[in-house]
Amino acid sequence: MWPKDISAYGYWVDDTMILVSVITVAVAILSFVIIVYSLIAFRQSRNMQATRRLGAISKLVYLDVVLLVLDIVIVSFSSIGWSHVIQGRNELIKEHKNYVETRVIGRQFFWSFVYPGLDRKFGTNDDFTLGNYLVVPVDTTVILTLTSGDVIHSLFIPNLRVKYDAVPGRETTEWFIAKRVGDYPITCTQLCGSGHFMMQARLKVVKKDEYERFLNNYKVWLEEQNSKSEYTAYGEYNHN
Amino acid sequence: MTNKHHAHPNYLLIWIVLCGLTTLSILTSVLLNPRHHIEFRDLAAFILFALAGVKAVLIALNFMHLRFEKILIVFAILVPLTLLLIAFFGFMPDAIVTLKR
Amino acid sequence: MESIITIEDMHTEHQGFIRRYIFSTDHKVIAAQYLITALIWALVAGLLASIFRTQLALSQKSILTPESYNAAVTMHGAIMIFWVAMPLLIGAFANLCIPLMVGAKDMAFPGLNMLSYWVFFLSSIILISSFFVPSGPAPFGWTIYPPLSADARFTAAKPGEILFLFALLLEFASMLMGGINYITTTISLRTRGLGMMRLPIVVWMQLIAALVFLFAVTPLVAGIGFLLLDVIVGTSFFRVTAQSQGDPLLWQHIFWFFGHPEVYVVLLPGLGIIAEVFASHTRKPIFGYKSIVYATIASAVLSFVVWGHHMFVSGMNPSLSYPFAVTTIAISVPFSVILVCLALTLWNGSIRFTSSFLFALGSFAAFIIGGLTGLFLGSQVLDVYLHDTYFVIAHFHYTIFPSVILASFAGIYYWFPKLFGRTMNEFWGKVHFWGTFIGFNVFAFPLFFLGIAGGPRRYYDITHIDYLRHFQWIHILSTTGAVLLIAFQTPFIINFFVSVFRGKQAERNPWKATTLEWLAESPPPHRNWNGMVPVVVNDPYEYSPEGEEEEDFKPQGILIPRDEVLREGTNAPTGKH
Amino acid sequence: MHQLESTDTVMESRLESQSAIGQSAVGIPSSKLGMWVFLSGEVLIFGGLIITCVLFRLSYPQWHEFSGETNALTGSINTFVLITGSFTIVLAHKMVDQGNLKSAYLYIFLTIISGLLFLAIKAIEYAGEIEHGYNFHSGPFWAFYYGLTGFHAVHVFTGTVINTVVLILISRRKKPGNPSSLVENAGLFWHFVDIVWVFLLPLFYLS
Repeated sequence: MWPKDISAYGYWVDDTMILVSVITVAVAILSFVIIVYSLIAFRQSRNMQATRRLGAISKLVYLDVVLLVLDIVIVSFSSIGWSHVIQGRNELIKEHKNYVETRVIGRQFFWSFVYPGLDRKFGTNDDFTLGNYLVVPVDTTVILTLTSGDVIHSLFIPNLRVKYDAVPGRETTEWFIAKRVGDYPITCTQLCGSGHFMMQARLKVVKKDEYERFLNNYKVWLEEQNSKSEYTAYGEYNHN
Repeated sequence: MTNKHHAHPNYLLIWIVLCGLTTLSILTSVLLNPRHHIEFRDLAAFILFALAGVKAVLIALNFMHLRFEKILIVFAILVPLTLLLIAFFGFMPDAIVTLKR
Repeated sequence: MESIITIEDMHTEHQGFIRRYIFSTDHKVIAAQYLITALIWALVAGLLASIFRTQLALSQKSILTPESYNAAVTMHGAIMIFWVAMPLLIGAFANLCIPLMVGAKDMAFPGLNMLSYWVFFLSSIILISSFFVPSGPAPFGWTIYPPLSADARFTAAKPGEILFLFALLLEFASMLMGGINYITTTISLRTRGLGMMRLPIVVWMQLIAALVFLFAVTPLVAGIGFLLLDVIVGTSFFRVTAQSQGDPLLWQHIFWFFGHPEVYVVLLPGLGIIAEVFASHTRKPIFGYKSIVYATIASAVLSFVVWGHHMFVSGMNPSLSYPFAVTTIAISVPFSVILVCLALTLWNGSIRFTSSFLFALGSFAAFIIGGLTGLFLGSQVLDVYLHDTYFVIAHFHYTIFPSVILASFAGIYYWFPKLFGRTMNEFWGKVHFWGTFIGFNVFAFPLFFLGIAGGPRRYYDITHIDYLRHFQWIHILSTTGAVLLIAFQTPFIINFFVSVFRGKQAERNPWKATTLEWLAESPPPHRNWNGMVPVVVNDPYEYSPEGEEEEDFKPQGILIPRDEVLREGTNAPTGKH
Repeated sequence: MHQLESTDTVMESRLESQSAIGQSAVGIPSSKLGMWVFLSGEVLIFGGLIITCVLFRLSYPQWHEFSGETNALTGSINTFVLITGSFTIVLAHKMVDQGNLKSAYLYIFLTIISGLLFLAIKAIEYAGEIEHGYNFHSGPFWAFYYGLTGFHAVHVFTGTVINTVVLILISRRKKPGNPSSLVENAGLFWHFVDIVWVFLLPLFYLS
């Protein structure tokens, strides 16, 4: 149903989704069974005189409530785990030294991805910017630093189960570890104007050595990419 | 029809106290003026807002007769103040962390 | 003094047409005015929805441009929340129910009540006028997120936006006037013997909704003031410019500090209507009156500390998001209590399937789905993925639509006698219900799957996105449902107006219900009680009491001539019982 | 005292013309209750404005340099004016309760004067600041300054109008309630405006 999970932490989302769905559906079915049964059993033609006592039904209701509470517990525990993953960002970055960072700037209506170049430092003159084209190495911690040039945008990568807003005037960070090489969609999910629905980009997950080649000379690399794929990415020149 | 709602406190006294507090706060802002000695900036702000709070409470309790009203009406003021507190501490972690400030 | 009051009652009857039906201070007339205005707005917003859904389904033909699509989406949301839900539940039903059910002659401040309607009418006029300004109505979503909404560089529709914001302010002002009336009336105009714990559920819900609205909307009024300054004067409270640094997130905080309680403002009165209809149509007392009341209060209190769950991915400080997730999940407990109590009210009842009961039941069933899917969005884990996708759309349509539209229909069929003195046609009512209910589910349920597939909301077209291209059928299916839903409102409209003029005359108590309003004539005269006084002797829902032969219900109150009551002295009923 | 309360409740509640039993269920006259509900809303409006302002202040360490620019003199004078206005209106209420309407008129009149005086001083102050070239666009401090003090000035104006209407009503002896509760409610609004100013003074002028 939903896009394939390629992230190291996407299982959080998928497992919670399945678990919560199962229990929620159970609660729903139980409730609807109770309701429909009472509609049939206690319609006026069958049950002329209403009585205030409840009887055995209360047990079923306990079951219903128990399931709901279970659901709540699971949801909040998964939230604990997830907030550890999100807030443990800094520790996690400390533990794998070799992360790559990319700056993301949202504008009406395209994404600019700023790469630090080989020296892995921003503000040096080997930085370069690609429009609507995010290239990341596989099995590596990738940190995206998002900001916006005009209005609020939201960077959504369905396969990585990550989504974060790019807010003008502040820098928000998002991170992930992509587990498999490939070519994936990126969309904007925060209404940003009339071209909102056109604000699409591509995520390209490549092998580590290929990522080095890309940083080394991205123009050549783009040429061969564009010759291979139907999707043509265009580069911008160093803007600093 | 002369129906007393409640006892009327000594309003003149309250008024004098309020004027005194106002004078005090003006003196504070003159003596601890942050433009001259920056180190007193937060202290001065604290004193001034504390004085303002005292004045507000005096007015509310005496002039607005909250001392004599039923608990229901006291809640009509306490609830919004609580909500303001919640809102303030809910907004704070975001509002004071932005770039270029 | 008594003499003064009675004289006042006598000579209110011979007034001119204008005074009685247009600029009337009678709460029932004002309720009818609110009702009809809100239904017209609902029709407008529904037609808007069917237009842009058609655009979504037939993505090749361009019925709307992307700009007008955004404007249509924005107007649909804003109208449905502020110009349909609020006037229907807070305007119409609170105006109709509260004075009758607490046994008062009218609202505490009838003049303010009339003013409230006419301010609302003015705001409607202003909003309509924003459709006809050159650049069209506001296009930035009903949440009005700056900087898109705050900055002239990004907003094509500046006059439309300014008109929209002013209309919004006026609407809030009118609803606040109403709210002051409802709170004061419920607290201080209760008749003798009617302690707070004997109020009908719907009055409780409307009182709490009015309080929540009062406390939630006022910060937003301040926020809209700032936003208007940004838009008109060009300050930067929420804008980010080279010179000065506003804070876009501050608006989201202020907005959602209002926005989440607002959900309960439009939700609780609907649940109250469901409760009334359930009790009178199952001939049983509401199960767990006290627990429903306390759960409602708890959810109202909690609703002020959950706003952050709308901002999990908005760049909000991550340390805030876990507390908000926990409070959000916690708030589902009182609601599950309320729903379980309502479900148990059906058990061992003797159920009458009138169209108003059908609507209440449909509302109840649909709201269960809405509430349960809320659990998905309450957890940060899933919300990060599902945020701003069609899952959210489906979720809140499953909560708002039942509690506003379906519950209001239930209320209309139920209280129609008290409004117009006639009853509506049952057969067409049932046709209307089945069409509406099926149409709604066909429209809303598929959207859950589009959301799980990661389809972002407010997209003009999804066929050019490769991972969504195969899900176009969902849009087509759901558009079919929406059109069905709109089409099946025609029997209601015809039924409504025919019944107003030539419906069957209704007696005082057509449903054999207990609460006070059924003691009055239908429709009640101008000051409701014809010089009598309703005095409360029973709890609100004394249906099928043990050892009761001739009637299966005990009315909550009895009518006593006023001078008798006043002779007994003036011991006011306290809140405690 | 308690005896007094209860009889007072009776006197008041005779006026509840909308209640079927002619009296308030909780002993608080509806007019006063409605006024307080309205005020609790107002608390949140001004409170929202003020906490937003404080949040901006916390993120601008150099705020005091701006607030030094405002005219602390007129601000302080206005504080005294408003406090005196509250004092006179509450005395008017006391006089009405004691049936001494003549001096009640005088005190309400003084309150109206204080309101007008406040607005006059405020106008002079604005004129001065605009002369110095400060307007809405001169940064967030000035936006907040004009926004909040302006909104407050609107309230002062409204309060003055209300007081005038009350004066006319009770002096013409056409009372749509008893004059005491009329004056009391007008006074409640006026005191609220006063309290708001008490907080605006340190926020914009002193610190």
